[in-house]
Amino acid sequence: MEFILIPILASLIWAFLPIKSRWIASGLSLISLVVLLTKYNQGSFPDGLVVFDQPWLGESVRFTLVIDQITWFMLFLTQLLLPIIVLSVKDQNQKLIAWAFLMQAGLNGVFMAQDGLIFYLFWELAMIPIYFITLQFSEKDNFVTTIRFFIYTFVGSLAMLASLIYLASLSGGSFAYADLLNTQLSHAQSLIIGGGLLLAFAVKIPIFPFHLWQADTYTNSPAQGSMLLSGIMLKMGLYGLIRWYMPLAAESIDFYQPIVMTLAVVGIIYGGIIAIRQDDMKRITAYSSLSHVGLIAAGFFTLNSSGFNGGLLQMLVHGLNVVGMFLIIDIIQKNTNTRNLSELGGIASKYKFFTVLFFIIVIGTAAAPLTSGFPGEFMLLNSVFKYNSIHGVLSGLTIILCAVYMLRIFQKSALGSNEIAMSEVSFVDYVPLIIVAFSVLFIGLFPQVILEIFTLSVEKLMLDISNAKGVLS
Amino acid sequence: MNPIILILGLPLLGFLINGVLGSKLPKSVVGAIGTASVLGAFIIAILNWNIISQPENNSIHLDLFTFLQIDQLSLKVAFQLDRLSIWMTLIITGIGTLIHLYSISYMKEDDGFYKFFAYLNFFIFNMLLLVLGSNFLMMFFGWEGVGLCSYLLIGFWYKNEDYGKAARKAFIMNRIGDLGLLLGMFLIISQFGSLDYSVVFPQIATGNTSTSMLTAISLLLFVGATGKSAQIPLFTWLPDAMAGPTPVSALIHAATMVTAGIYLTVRCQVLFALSPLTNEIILWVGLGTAVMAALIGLKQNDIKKVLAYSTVSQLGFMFVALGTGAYSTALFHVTTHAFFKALLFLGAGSVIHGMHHEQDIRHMGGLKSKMPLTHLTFLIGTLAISGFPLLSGFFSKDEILTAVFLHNKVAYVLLAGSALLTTIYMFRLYFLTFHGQYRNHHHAFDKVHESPMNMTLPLMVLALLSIVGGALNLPTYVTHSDGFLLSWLKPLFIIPQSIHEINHNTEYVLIGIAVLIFVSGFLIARNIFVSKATVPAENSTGLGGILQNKFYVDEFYNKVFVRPLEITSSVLHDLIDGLILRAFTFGIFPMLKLVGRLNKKVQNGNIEMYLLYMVIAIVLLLGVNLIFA
Amino acid sequence: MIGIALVFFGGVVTLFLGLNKAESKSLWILRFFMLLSAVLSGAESQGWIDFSTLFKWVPSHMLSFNAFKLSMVSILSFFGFFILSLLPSSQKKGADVLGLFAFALTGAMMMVGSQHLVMLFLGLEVLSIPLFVLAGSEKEDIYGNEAAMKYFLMGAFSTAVFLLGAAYTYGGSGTLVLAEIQMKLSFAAHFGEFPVLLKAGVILMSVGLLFKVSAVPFHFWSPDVYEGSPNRVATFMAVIVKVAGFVAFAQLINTFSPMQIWINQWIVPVSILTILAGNIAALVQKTVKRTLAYSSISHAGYLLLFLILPMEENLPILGTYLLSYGLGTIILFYLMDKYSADGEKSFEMYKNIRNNKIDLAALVIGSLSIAGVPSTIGFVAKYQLFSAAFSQNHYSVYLALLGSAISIAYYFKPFRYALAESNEVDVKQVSNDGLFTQICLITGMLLIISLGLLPMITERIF
Amino acid sequence: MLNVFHNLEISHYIYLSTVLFSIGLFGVLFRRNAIVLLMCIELMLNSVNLLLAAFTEYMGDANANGQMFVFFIMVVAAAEAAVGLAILVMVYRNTRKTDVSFLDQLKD
Amino acid sequence: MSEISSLPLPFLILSFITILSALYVVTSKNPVHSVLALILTFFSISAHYILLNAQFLAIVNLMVYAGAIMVLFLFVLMLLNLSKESEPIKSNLWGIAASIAAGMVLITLTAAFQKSGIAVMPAPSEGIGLVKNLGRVLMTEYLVPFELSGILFISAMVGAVLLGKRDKNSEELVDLNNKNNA
Repeated sequence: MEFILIPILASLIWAFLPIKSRWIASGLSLISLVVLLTKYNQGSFPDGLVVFDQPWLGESVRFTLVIDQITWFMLFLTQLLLPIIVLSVKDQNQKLIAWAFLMQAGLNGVFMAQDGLIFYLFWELAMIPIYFITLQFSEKDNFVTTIRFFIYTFVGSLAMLASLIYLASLSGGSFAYADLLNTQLSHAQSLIIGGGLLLAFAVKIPIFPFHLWQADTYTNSPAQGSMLLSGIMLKMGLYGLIRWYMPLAAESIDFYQPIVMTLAVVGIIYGGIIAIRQDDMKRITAYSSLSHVGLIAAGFFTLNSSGFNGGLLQMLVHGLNVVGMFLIIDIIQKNTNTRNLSELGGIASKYKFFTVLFFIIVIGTAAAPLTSGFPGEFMLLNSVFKYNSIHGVLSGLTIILCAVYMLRIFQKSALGSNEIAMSEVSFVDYVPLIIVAFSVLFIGLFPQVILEIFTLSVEKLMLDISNAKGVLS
Repeated sequence: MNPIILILGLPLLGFLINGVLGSKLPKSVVGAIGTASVLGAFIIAILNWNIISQPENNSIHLDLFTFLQIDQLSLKVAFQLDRLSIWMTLIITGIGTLIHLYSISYMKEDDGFYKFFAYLNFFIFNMLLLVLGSNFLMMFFGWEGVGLCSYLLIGFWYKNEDYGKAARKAFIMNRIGDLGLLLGMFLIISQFGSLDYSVVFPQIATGNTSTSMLTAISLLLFVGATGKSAQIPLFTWLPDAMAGPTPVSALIHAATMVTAGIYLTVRCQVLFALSPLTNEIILWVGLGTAVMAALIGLKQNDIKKVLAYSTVSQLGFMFVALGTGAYSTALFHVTTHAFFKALLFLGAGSVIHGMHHEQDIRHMGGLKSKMPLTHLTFLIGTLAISGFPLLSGFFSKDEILTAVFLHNKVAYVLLAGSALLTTIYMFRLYFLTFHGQYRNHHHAFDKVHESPMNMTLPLMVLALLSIVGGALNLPTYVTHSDGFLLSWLKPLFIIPQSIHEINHNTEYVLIGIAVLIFVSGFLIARNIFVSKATVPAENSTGLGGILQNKFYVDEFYNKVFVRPLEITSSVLHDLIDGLILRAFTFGIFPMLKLVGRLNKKVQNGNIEMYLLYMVIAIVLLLGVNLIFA
Repeated sequence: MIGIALVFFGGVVTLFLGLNKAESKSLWILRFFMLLSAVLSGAESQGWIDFSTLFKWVPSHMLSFNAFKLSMVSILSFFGFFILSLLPSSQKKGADVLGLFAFALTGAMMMVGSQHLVMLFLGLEVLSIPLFVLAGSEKEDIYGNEAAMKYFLMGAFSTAVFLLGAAYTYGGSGTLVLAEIQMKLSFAAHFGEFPVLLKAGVILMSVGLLFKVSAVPFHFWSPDVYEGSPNRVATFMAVIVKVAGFVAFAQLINTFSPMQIWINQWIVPVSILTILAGNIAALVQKTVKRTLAYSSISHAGYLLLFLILPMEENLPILGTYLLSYGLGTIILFYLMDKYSADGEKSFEMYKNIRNNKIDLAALVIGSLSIAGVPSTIGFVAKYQLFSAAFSQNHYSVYLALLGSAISIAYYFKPFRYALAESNEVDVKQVSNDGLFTQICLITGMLLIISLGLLPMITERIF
Repeated sequence: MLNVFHNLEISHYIYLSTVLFSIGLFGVLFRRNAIVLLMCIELMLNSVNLLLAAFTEYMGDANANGQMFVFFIMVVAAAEAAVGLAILVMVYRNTRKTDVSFLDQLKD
Repeated sequence: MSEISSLPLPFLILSFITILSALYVVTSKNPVHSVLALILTFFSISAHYILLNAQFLAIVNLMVYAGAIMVLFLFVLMLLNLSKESEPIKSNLWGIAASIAAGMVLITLTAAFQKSGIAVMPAPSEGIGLVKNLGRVLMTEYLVPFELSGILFISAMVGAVLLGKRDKNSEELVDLNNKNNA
């Protein structure tokens, strides 16, 4: 419960007290990280530990929060990224932080909820702040984009709600995870229910062709909005996939697996190909994100342990890397007033340290070995290849395409002979970048440390899924 | 302390010190640290030679930690120093030391001096990672890592956008190969459940794996090799990679990194030995590359480009050897090639340095007198690569030719032709550079100078090695036993390397042919470039034009891959994403709005109309539910 | 019952005391009575106090209130109080307008408590007739005139249709008491076919009520009339009429519950039509008020889904939904009224809101709640309704969800002007309301949020 | 008195009132003058009244519920007429028209 | 329709008059004629009431409707000077549409009744519609609606006054307008 109350409290404090320092905000957001770290023991229960349980609405809905290893990991991801993001907020956008805290509460709830409706509740609670962030703090009139984004995801959420209601009606009215898990579905029912859940998650992840909201929203949002969206929000969809879709509608996996795999692979290539020609750095990052998370989704859908572990690892890594990219873009834009590659160049000649960090993040995203991108991508590609070699080869193209566009970004902006006018990068801007760059190298070297956080729960989860499917995969 | 830690650790330490503190340190210190770290690694490798060279297949292992543990698959950060890797280590660190030394002078004017040394050290570290790894994953780390360093070093002068493009091209083409390697690794995982050499190779050797699977794995690994070793179709990056500083070309793009593909194949000897189809493909790809690059080399005018195509061609030679199953021969050629090609590149660098960054051979000539040391060493290099008898290249090339002769006569003829071309273009280069008239109008002949000592010293060392390097694997007819390298590697091969039995008469004929090739090539070149003093034209026509334009391969790739990809990108973004999908998805809102506008017609403010609608609705409600229900 | 008495008494007192005084002075009296009614009825609904002995003389087959209805009376009074507190009083003299509000509210309560067709009819009329007048209470306003005329003519017409239905029902069942009609019907249910008179009767009566709650295609009056009427009256129509109308409607349909399956046949299409048409039409509106009008139409559509449910055990759902609908709608109307004071009718009016944090919060919370976004009571209400309706009819719920998705497009429209920093252009300072109004507003927001987060409270209420 | 007409059935009254109702309905749709519209609505109400009276008679409802209903309908009709005419007068004062088809300023 | 001939003559005649006069109400171009025809309709309906043993209703109908309400209508007509045939004639299309719509209501209802038939009610009892009886019911059972219709009336009254009275402000406004015009 503290992971919900602390952020809400922080949000209220920030919204109503006249504090202005980014450091204080970051400190506020660090509280929950510290609390989380002290609870590492709680996270070591592979079966999950009930941390809160109260009746919420009638007989059917209980406010149940559970922490298991995967949850702990997801919470970790959230609490880790938030201070970084908060630290990068521009001075004139201070109120954004209040929204960000609120969103943190929602996200934490999503990851901990062990009741269908509570899950949905937090799911939406996480979505509202990001809507307002993208709307309120963007540079130009962003209404159409954001409303598209919201409706697009909202349609997905409503499909999920419908599915959950359907499922609950079959489970005798209870929304409790265990009851939903034990509900036997006919094939047709599982197709409908699974389809609804899948739609919600596919939109959020996003899987091709449900990605349409993504590029515009990333491009037009304030940098912190893009970070929150791509760093944490996307992970909700992926988390939902393994925690909610697969165990609950396991009977439908056989039907949806080839479809989702194909779409995910198409998305991987599609995003990659588009990214190589864009001019706007944010847009490139958006499409690269489509490509990367498509791979994660594909990895999950292979239903093997390599895919699950790799996917979870990659969620953290992608979160950090993409936040790093947006930090870079934000700093460049803040100092040069543009983020179009055609207008940039030559940053390296003036900002050596910045360029080094930039390059580390670039190669981290491009999954060079000994950087964080590699282990996850390796496991994911391995799992996809195991599922189907053609899918594996096609999704493997991502390492080529990713190299193409990431190097293009780096080269066009940092290298070259342009003498771009850029004001001094401040220390506060460097801190989050350094954290990200450090993580790129650390995870690149010791991925097993991260894997061990959640690997037992993954086994348990996979057991749930295979039990629900009736066949061990 | 485990020697591997030191071997790997010293260059890494050098990289870290130079990378982090380099900007604050004086250049001499930076250079010293960089060179010393590599030299240290070299010395340690030498010191451990004895341990490795025990009669049984001895090796030193180092297991650091588990990198990834997925179910039963355990991927470890683990290294081994065995006969193959120590050989490679010595080449890498040995030549690396010389080139570091050379670079101290060559790069001393450059702002990025410390950066350069950091990159070089990092490259050495990665290259060592590649050869020292005891599993495919570690090799892949090094494999990608050297690609990354290559990218950094090619684009070292980052302000020049063309260099940047060349660097990117190198990295991306390498990545295409890397994908093949990666997929090969996935197949290995699925087949053998491990990536450790010590697990995989014995399993293959049992012969229980189907040939088609082995062929698939070996082909995928070979795709990786073509990327790194610049074979058809992925060779075009290497000539462009000459954008980097010359020591880089010498170290990375001649002596070490590009031979990673050969190392990979030798390392997986057991795998390749059991996939005959792959061997055949390797043979022909290598052969094609050897011939094609040699042809292109004939018409290049940039001193480094000639050497680059020569490298591609020589790499082709090595693959031909691999294709015939002569693994030790290939490695032998790797070694000798490292000596003389590094020598040639460094010599070229010395020329460029002396000519103040002039690279076009048409603007050189007559440098013999001004740069005697450079000239002499360059000549030795040229002779070595051309196969002047008893120099290192003569032996290694002869071994390859012999192996091919026994394997396939057609291939032999083609490869011999390629060797002839090698001699021609190398002497063309040599003559145009050092003989004849000085032809540069921008830059006075007086200002041309010999390079300083720490540039010529490596040249001399390498020249010496080029001369005597052949001793490393002297042919049977000289020693009446297996060559040193062959016997050195023998314990490593689980399946023994096929030894080509050949009677001495044939062998002498082949040697005769080789000598003939060298002589005729030399004479042709001399005739054209010394006697007639021909200077290559700006734009050749006909076949020459095609050769000068490198068979239009780049243009072909551009038309067939790059442009279509770019067009696809735009189409996907603007048309599919921007229009069609959007129309389908968000088109629903305009549609809804259209329906909403229709409502305007209905909601027109007129009470009578409203009443009429209501009555109609009542009629419908009543009619449907009372009468028809 | 105490509510009817108090509000009526309050109306009369206001009428007499407030005559020839500025409206704002006598408003306090009426507010007091409404609040008192809300509190007392609420207390009675929770069983804390009991006024039934006071009203022993009222036959229970005419007018009776159970706990649910008492809470609805309480909510109606509260909404009345809320509307009169938030939407500002005109400076005109005379308390006649206020009196009419009170009487209309009385009518609404009568509808809620009616157990008899005559009472239902009377309640309907007592509610409607003051509203006809109120719609045109800005006498010089031509739009107000038109609104009054439209509302009156169509309302009278629908009354006639309702009466024909009532007459048929009487003919078919021989009684006007709802409970007895239900009994007759359950007898008939045993013999299979239901009398055609009853069928026609229930359809025609429903048409009358569908008109009142403005369901498509009987909704045509509502956007026009809302637009023409003074904002306060429009709010009253949107909230009070709909709340009372739906409680009465539910009561009526419950009466005919033996033929529920047959009723569902036509309620479901009407409901779906209302949801879709309301939302789609709202999408293209230029003025805020019309958008809100169509929004209230679409909510009528959702509420119609309630009618297909088994009534008794599901009444809390209706209560929650009406509570959430009323709170959200009143807040949005209040903001619309406040920021359209300078004549701006389009959504651009909201650009002036950004300096007023409380109003901004109210806009966000109100919009989110009425759009049914979680953590607000709007979500709880919609969830309960949909999940209950889902067991009866899957497709209607899917379509209703689709409708909710569409509705986001217009509920979020104000944010474009209210929030986006990029739109910072000539922001006018709109004067702040009094403390009392602000307290009311904050109370409303807190209710929305707290009930949304702790929905078990609503279970206690209903 | 009705027993004189022993072959008169309730259905005849139903038909009669339905016809009357429809005529009123027709008038509402057909006419444009607000005052006539109001009259047509009164006609519709009266047809209902007639029907209710007939039902009361035919059912022998001892409490005469139908007739009571008629009574209240008349009450309402009177109130409606009063308010309606007031509205009409008000509209006429402002627009000098009673034609409803001119009242179409409020629309989408 | 053959059974029509078997119906008692008074009913037929009354119905005939009712329908005819009702039709005249809706078709007459002159509102005053409509009012008069409506009064005739009410008279005939009152006669029906008498046939139906609802004597009190008949009287009240005459008094309230034909008397009070219709006079009110007439009064307003005269007040607004609408007695002439001022109403523009609607297009034929409207007429057709209106008659089809109204006809459809009629047909649907009759068809529904025809289809399922209407239950015949038990024999009538005497004296239901007498004042004495009605009064008793009204004061006992229907006391609540009776009381509450007071609210209806008070609101109608207040409403009518509210709308009918002229505000001082508005007169000033009119004056102002006139001045401006002048």
